[in-house]
Amino acid sequence: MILLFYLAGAVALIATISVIVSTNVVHALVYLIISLLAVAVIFFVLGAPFAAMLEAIVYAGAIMVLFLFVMMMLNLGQATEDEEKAWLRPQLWVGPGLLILVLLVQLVNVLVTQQVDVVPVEVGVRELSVLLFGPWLLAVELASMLLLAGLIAAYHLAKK
Amino acid sequence: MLEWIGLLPAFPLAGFLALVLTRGKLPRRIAGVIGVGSVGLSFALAAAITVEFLGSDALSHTQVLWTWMSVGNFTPGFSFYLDGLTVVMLLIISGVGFLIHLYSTGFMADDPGFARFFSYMNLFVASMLVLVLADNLVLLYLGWEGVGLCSYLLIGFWYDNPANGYAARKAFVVTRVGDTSMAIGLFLLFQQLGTLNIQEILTLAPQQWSEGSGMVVAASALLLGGAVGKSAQLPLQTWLPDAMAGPTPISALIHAATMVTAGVYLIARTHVLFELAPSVQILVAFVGLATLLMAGFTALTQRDIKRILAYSTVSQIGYMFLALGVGAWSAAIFHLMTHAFFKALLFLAAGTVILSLHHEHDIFRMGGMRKKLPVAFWSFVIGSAALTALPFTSGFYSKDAILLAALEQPQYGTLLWLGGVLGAFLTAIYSFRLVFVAFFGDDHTQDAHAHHSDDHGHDDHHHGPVKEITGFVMAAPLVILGILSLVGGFITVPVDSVFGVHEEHHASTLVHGFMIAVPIFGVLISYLLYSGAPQGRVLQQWLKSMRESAFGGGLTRFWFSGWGMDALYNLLFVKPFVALAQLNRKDLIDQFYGLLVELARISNRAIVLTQTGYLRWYAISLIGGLVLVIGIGVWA
Amino acid sequence: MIVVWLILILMVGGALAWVTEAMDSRLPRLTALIVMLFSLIVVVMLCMNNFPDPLSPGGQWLVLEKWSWIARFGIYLQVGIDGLSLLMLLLTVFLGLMAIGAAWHEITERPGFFYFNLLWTLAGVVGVFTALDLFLFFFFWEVMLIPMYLIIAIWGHENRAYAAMKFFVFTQVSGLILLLAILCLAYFHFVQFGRFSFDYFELHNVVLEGRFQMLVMLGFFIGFATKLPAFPLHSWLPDAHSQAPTAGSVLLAGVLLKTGAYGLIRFAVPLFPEAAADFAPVAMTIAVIGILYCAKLAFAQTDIKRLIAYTSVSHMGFVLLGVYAWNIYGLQGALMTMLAHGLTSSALFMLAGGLQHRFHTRDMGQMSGLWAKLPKMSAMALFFSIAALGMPGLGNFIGEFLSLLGAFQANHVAAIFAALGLIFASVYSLWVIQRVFHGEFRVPGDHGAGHGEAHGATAQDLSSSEMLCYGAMVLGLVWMGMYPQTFLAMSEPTMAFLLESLGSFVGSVVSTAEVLP
Amino acid sequence: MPSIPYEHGLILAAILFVCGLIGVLTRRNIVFILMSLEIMLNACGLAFVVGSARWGHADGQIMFLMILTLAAAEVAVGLGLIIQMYRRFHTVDISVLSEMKG
Repeated sequence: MILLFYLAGAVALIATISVIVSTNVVHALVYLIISLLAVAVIFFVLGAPFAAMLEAIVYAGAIMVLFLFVMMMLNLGQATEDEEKAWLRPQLWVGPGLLILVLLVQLVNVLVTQQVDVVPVEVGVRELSVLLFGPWLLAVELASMLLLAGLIAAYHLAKK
Repeated sequence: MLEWIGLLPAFPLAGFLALVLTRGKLPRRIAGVIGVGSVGLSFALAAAITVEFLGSDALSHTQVLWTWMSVGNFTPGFSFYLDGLTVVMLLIISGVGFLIHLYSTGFMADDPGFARFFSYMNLFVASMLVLVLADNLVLLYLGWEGVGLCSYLLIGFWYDNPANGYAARKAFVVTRVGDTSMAIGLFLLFQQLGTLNIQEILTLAPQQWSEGSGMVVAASALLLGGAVGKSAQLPLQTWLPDAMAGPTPISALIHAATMVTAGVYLIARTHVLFELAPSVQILVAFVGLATLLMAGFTALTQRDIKRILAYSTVSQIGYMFLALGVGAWSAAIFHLMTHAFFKALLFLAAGTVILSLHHEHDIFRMGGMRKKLPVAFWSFVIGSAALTALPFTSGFYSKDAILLAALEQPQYGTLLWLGGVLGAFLTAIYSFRLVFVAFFGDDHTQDAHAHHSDDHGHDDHHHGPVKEITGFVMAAPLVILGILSLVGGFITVPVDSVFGVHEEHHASTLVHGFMIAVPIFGVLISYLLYSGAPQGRVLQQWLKSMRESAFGGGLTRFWFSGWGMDALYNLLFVKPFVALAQLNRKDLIDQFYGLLVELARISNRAIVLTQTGYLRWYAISLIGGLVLVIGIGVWA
Repeated sequence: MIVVWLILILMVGGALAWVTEAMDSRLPRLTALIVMLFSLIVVVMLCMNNFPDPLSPGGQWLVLEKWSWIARFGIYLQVGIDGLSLLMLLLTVFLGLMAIGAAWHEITERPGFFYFNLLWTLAGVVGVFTALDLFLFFFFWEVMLIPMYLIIAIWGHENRAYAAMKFFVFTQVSGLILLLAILCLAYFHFVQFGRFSFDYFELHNVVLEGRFQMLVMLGFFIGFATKLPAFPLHSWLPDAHSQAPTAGSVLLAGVLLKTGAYGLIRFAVPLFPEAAADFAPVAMTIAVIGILYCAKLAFAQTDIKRLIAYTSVSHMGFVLLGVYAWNIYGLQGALMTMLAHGLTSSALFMLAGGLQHRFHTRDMGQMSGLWAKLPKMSAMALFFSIAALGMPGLGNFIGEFLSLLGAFQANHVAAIFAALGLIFASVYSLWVIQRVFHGEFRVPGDHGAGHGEAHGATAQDLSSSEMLCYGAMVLGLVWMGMYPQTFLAMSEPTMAFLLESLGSFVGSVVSTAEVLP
Repeated sequence: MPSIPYEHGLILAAILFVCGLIGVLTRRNIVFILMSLEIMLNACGLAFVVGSARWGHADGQIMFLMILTLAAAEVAVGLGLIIQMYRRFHTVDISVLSEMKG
């Protein structure tokens, strides 16, 4: 299991880096799907099968497909790809890269202070549902409102 | 009758309201009847009240109309107080006022602002009556300011000429300086005595203050400030000569007979305070003396018929102040009365001259009017005789009383007396100079007009033939005032009970003789100098050479300008004030706030530079901030 | 309930005016007029009432009501009317009526919203004059600001955005300082008595240390002095006045400035008697500087509305002087000055507005000699200028005289210097008359022959409805000048109570301090 | 079940998050920026699930669900914006949209 965790982690990391350095949108999207699926595996390993399922279905499935459709609508061709290559100059990366390195160091510094091992306990769909529609009901309602708002906004924005 | 005292100012006030509310729509005849009639009613009532009051044994009568305001201990009433002094003032104001109103119906007959003129006149009479009737100083102040307002309105009556407006404003502002001093005096009196009722003040003051104590000196000095402003005495005399811009009946009523003597009335009314402050009282005498001499010298050099009379008014009020200053209260009031008669007469006669000569003011463009304007001529002769105090005219008795009282002043008696006599001598010269230049000699009316002083602002300078304009309404007041100027000296003013003393002055025959001789000598000199008589050729030559010499010319110009007081005040007060006002027109404080705004704007421009519009930049700033905050959290 | 009704009438009336605009553009002004007339009747009826028992403690309150609002923080809907409030209400509704008269023909653009703002401003003012809970007071303080801001910003003249913003920033910043001071007071009530309170009467019991009391008092003072306005916080006023539409100027000068003075009398001094006493010489100095400085500024202006605005500041200096003299003469004088100045300055602004309406300029240099063509208007201008310079027999004199009389008792020097303001007042008042109404007839556009004549000929003198407005104000001023007792008697119990309670309060401080640990 | 070091999961989440951040900061193509945002959101979700596992509690997962919803809504709106932008400017270069500067 541990092996699976590290393996999936490595896949997720490599796929993610590929996303941000890729010049082709569709390639990048495929790498992103791989990264998401890898994370889904990690969820599974961590004892959250429901989350893993949702990650695979909603994230990697629905959302990424949405991306794909939009890419098709935009129909970005070779010109865009050349442009991307021109934009990906190393000197652009230096400043943000350094800053973010500092951030990463800070984050890791914060995170490694506690040495606790996790023994994954599987949380089933049933428990989750009880929680969701129990104490978290208000959050669910809010989420539904958010989705509705997103729906309406997207409809308006994409309209001609 | 006495309880109808409230109606005295009510009649003219009603006249004012009637004329104002109809806004000049009334026919002239009716407007005139309202204007004159209301004052006439006041006079009739005043006469009746006088008869009743003098017939009774009462020393005073108080009539409370209503409580004006009641705040704490401060409860001035709208209440009138009648005693001998009030009675004299009432008769002068309503009587002379009535005559001048009557005269005005003729003088102003062709003026488009006929009704407006009479409305202001009526308001003036009402205010003046309130002034003299008031039983407390606040109500007196109401009348005091009211007459000042009417004076302003009437000086600027012909408003389309900015010069008149300037004169009017000058009159108001300069007297307001005095009024403010008086107001402060009122505050001081109230704070110290807790009342502003005049009679109470007069009773309380001697109990509260010892003679010459600081408070009473301050209070009486402040009141003197008010009196000096209103009565055009040094150092606030500059407004009166300019006030001649108003129609001539105004000059007669307001700037000769009544309003300008309000200062004299005020000091006489509050005489107890001045008696308690001998230093201020002697100051009053010296103010009067200085003013009468200064104005006398100035009058010698004036060319404008009305300005000569104006300076003579200033000078005569100087005599009244001199009288007040030496404690000759009733002499002052007596002179006030006779002066009202003869000065009103002189002004009205001058009005006739001016009107007949198509608004000519310069006496050197008149000449030989003796035959053409007989009524005016005789009026002038009588008036000038009384003004000069020739024997047996009214002015003789009043001025005599003042000079004798001055002589009796223990400390400075001789000095004051000599000054007064010198003033009398000057009076004789300048008043008969006017008579001789304007009415004798050759006719100069057709001389080329190098400049003209025209108080109408009308541009009709085609001089028609000279014809005296005297209807009944204009001649009758002249005749009555002429008679009064002659015999007014035999009237006794019933004021002894008010001042608590009966004044009688005795002097040696030598002094008397001297005082009779001086004016006559003055008239003689004036005759030799100005009538063009051959006997006076030497003197005339001397005067001419004096005028042409550098010193004499400079002195003439200095006197002509009223001793340079106008220029001085201009330099000291007006110019700095205007300059300061113009300098700070934009308001320094506002500019300070403007500076704050500018500072905010500059910092805004600096901060705006960070707002590039690039998403990346914002994200980086965000992360930078995040790193900073975490950094502080982790390592600090 | 009557106070609530009064405020509700105004607010609902305002909303109604806004709504009815859709039907007919003349309906809003009619609605506003009816509402104002109704309010006037209500207030006049209140005036007819006798005070329950002016001599007993608390007896000076004609109306005193209290409902719970936000009880947790000690906030109540507490309103009261005493003589002082009542006179201010009378002034408010009367000038509200005049403002509607001034706006009648002038406002043609979005009239519904205009009258809405007008009535809401008035509602706020009524609230300010009646609120006895400081939180409620501050609420109404803000309610009257925002509609006024809109009135200037939407219907103002050429430089309205600047003026409106300046007005808003000044009043809002000072308002926040006031709020801070109020909260301080409420907090210290919590510290000393264990609960929050905004109750006017309860806050009297709060004891503050000397220096701190001075700070909190200064918070109140700045809040009110900006509104008054006192030197050197006056700089918003000339801009706001010159840019506001006539009705706005009328409300600003006539009513809104008085809220500052009212606040000083009602709150700033009675709540902090010791600090106020210490501060009095400073306040009186400020007043004197304001009187003289702004009189001098007024003289230098060419814009007639700016000139009147500066004279307002100068006159309000007398109010400040009277209040900080803190004796019966000063207080009653301040009150009379407020009432009389409300009428004169409103009338003068209406006249200036009338001039601008007729000649499309406020520059005095461009017109002169109007008396020849507009005699009625000129006569009115003359009357109100004379009133403004403090002619005895008219209301302003009573106010200024009593203020100075009171001030003289408290501080000789200040009173003497302030009295010099009387001279300056005559200088600038007569200057206006001379420049605009006297001299030779000339109006803007008077370049070619005949053109100006035609222009002048088209200018109408005052209509009969305008004369009615001015006539009412003339009568008011004469009434105040000849028989001020009507008004003085109404405010007498309140002022006496304030003075007396202040005395007793100074004594009670000691006892309260002893009780507290 | 063998244990997984809790902080390793979190470090992974942090690295993923930082990768997304680099993408946001350096890319000019708005589509890539949106994808990078998705990466960041996903990393957050991972952190929540790790936390959930660490405490043996389901609340973290519920938070993940919320993030999921948020991501869905965000993507819908964001893609709508991209379409709109492409229609107006015929480019996906974010630098074009720099009108809103001071």
